[in-house]
Amino acid sequence: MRTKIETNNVHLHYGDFHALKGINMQIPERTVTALIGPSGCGKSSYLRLFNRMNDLIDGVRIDGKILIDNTDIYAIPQSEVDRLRRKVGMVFQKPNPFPKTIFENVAYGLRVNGLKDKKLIEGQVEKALRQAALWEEVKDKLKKSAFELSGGQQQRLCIARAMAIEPSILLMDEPASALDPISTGKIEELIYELKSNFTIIIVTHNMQQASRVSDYTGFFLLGELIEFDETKKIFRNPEKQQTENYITGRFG
Amino acid sequence: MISFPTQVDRKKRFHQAIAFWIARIISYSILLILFFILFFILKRGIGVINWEFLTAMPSDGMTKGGILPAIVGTLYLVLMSMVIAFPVGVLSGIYVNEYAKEGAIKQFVKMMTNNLAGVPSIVFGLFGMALFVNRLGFGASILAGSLTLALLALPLIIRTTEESLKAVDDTFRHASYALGAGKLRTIRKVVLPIAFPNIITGLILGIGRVSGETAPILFTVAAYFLPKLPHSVFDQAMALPYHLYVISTSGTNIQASRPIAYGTAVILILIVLGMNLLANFVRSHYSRKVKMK
Amino acid sequence: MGRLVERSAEGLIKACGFASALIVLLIVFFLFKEGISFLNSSPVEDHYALFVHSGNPVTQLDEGQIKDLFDKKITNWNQLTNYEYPVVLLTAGDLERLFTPEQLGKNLEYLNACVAHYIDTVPGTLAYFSERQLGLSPAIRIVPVPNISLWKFLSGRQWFPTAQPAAIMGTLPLILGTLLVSLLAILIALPLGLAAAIYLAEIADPRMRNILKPVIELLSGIPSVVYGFFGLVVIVPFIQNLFGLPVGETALAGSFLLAIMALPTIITVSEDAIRTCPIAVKEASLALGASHWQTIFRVILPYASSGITAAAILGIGRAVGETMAVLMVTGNAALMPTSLTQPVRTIPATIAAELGEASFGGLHFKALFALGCLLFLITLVTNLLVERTTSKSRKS
Amino acid sequence: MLHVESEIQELKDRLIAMWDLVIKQLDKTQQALEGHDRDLALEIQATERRINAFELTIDRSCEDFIALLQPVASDLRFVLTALKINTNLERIGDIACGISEFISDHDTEFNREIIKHMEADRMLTLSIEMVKNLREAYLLENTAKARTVYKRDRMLDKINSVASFRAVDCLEKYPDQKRQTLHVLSMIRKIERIGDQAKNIAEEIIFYIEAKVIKHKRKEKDKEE
Repeated sequence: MRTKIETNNVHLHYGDFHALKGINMQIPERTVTALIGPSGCGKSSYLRLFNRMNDLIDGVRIDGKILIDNTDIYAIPQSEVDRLRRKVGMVFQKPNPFPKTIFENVAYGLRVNGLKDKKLIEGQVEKALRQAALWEEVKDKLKKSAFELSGGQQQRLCIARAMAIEPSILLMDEPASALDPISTGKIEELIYELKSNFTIIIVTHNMQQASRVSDYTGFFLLGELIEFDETKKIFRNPEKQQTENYITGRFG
Repeated sequence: MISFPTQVDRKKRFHQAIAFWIARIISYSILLILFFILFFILKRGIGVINWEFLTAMPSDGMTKGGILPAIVGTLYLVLMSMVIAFPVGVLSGIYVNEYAKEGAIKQFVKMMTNNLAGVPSIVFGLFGMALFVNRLGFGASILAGSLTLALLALPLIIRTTEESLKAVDDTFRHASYALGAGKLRTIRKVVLPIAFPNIITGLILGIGRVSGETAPILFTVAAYFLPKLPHSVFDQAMALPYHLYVISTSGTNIQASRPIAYGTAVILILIVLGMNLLANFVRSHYSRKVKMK
Repeated sequence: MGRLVERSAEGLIKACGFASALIVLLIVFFLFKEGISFLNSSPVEDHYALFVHSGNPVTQLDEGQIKDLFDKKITNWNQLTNYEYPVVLLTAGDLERLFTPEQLGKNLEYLNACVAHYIDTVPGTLAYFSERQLGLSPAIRIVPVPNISLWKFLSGRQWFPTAQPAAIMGTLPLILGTLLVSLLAILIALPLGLAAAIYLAEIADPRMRNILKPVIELLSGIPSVVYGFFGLVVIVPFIQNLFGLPVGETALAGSFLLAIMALPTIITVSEDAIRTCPIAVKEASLALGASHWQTIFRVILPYASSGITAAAILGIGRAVGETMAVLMVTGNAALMPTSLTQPVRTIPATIAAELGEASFGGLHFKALFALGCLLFLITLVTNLLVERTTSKSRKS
Repeated sequence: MLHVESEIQELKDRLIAMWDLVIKQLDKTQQALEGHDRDLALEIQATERRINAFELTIDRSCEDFIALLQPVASDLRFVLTALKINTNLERIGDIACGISEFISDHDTEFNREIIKHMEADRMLTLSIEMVKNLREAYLLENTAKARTVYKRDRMLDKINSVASFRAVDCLEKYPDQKRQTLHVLSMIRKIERIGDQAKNIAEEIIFYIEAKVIKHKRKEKDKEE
């Protein structure tokens, strides 16, 4: 399998705080990688490196190399960041639809990136909604406000929104933590379906979720990547004692 | 695969630069206008202010002399209105936040105090004139004016109190109840001390607001020209904002009294500035104290 | 003992809470008591009436016709009815000219007869006298003057509250003047304030914001009379020179000044609204490749729209109620506004300017209270609108 | 199809494949016994290694299923059942292999009379029917079909219980073929164990489908039937 994302000795500082300490990881294409670990371990910060979301925070310093498709994404000029973000979609912890109609939510990424062709946009919106397994539920109310959807539907809408601009990578920051079990199940099913088209990285607090949906799992602790391996290996027989303690709930 | 227009990112950046510069320029212009107002008045008025200006009676048809009666009148009005409004306002705030149960009564009191806050000051003036000046027979007097101004300050104080109390975490209350303290005791010993700095801040801002109000005192206290100090609360009095209004629009010699007008305006600005600074000081002083605990 | 103190303290707190609420009702009661009694009262002073020749077919005269008659704009009755006589006015002031003191009698006891005789001989006479002084006689009759109706009060195009013998109280010019000045002020202030709010909330770096915020707070605290003074010495001459007007006190000056005064409120409320947009929503937009500006314009502003609407309504409400500044710079001519460079008069300015002159309990006094009612209703409506817009946004 | 469902289907398919393999082994054993086909017997023994490997992969799949998907309720019963059926099938495979060893050990053909008298061939047929029925029952989730094995198991038990008496008969009747007789007896003992394994599988299937534990309640159950 081709390597999609590669990080070499990545360090991240927020001011004086050393948030990530020399992370090395190679993520193959079209797989699901789960990042697990206790709160504040740096997994979310790590995820946000891939679409340069950390740029928005003051006092951030990043060392090391992060390669996506063999390009160092921190060596590109500022004007290329938008293009990077088109390639790397993101889904957030809580459903965060825009205060627009369902249709416009999904079309947003297309519009802000300069597409005007109405037919093309309609086609992409439908495709994305179908991919997100939401089309059947919303096809009759595309003009309704996105806030009228349930929490789980809103989150799938956000996934559709991210997919509409056809990224090759999907970053998911605890995408189901604010949802009920049924909606969570649907999101997990969706992730499982999507991996045939996308390289997915998912941050999760929920170890069952990590084991259910992912092919690879990385365990973070205090800004370090303790272990990174196939999910089967991590959950059956982890190398490191810390990993074992964490996933068996003996952490502390 | 969809393909995006090639130049789209450059275009986006260009639009952003333009939009941000417009916002920046507008913001600086607003700031400039506001500063211009302040400096325009301060520059012309600051030279007028001296000991005599502050302590002398007006003379020569208010073109010369000082503004002592106006200062004293405003002082009376502020003090009296606050003495009336502060306890009533704080107690009302306590009622709304601590006592009133959810439901019709609380809704009613809240709605009414909210509406009170939106009533234009001239309507307070009308009301004050109808009730205090005429119905209760106080005549145009410091008492009638203070009562009117108190009504005006009331919603401000109620709201500040309410919000300060709301900011006190419920755990403090529960802890106090758990120790066997009653409701009143809890409010007096636990809730109020924590909320107090904010309430005081509200009081100070209320003073700033009341001292500058003109419309409510037009018909309830203000004397056009009264070169003596008031002796009792039933006397008419001059007041700073009304004085400024009068000498800038209908004095005997408007041009000649301009310096006095500038001076009066500066005094009013300084009062507001002082009250703001004081409020900020109180806020930061107490918040540091609370943090240290 | 302790229980008693506690009980009474709680009673006091409750009493204060209710008292504060009741104050609003009290204000409403007093305003409307005076204001409503104004309606359905006669525009002619109490105990006074208009008399004409009993052959005069005119059925009634309204305030406007009376004013035109007394201003000699109507010179012949045929302009009103089919009665071909020139109008001759007769008031108490004319008595000395027309009659000798002997004719009138020592205590005016023959006044009745004199006037009756005069009217009888001059069929076009319109006389204005006290009903007590002038009893009825076969030759003369009273022309009824219709009472002031709510509709007339709101739609009348003239405001002459002190006109004799009948006051004309049409508030339409005042209402339109108020709306014109306030709406224009918001039209100026809203885009500027919004731009500044966007700058403060999204673009400015924190250091700049820490300077700007207290300054804006300070400026919202400066008394309106100071702004009015500034308007008087700066904006008014500026507008006068700019447009080459005879006087600078115009609607435009009022709008400019109100716009400046409304800016701090609009900036503060809009900035708060903009800040309610969750960071995650903002990030979602950026993560889709949108620029910061696109995010502001397409996501954050729609998110804040109800808050911004509330800011605008609040601003209008404040502007409508603003008294002193407007009073000082708008020229206060109670005319139907036709252009921006014309003096106008707003409702609060009318109250402020005229209440001092109105006699207590008189018609004019009551009319000003009716204006107060109007003002109160306008602010009530804006308050309700603000509450509705903000509660709607909270729901979503 | 849900992720977990597709995993279940996959596991099920594997288990059925294992089942088919075991049935094939049993069929071959029957053939080898009838025709005394020593080559076939050797082939059976060779295939046994495949079954063992098969068992390991299914075991591993079950472990993965539990570790990664944390199944509950019917999913959990499914995987636990699969794990046990897997073991039972492997044992049945072992037994088939054991029987085939008796065949390959003998240069000469078995005496038909002895086999007939001791009903070894009938037993083998019965046991193959049991395993086949169970496969059906599992595939169609049909507990009635699964329950048919109890009757056959009782028949096996009956044959088994009289087998030693019949062996004595045969020993007396064919004194020169004592070794053969003893081997047939051993075969019968082994086939009886196929019945036991089949019965276990039936219990697992019923547990999986009806969520009822019927183990160790056999006595009452039997009476009911």
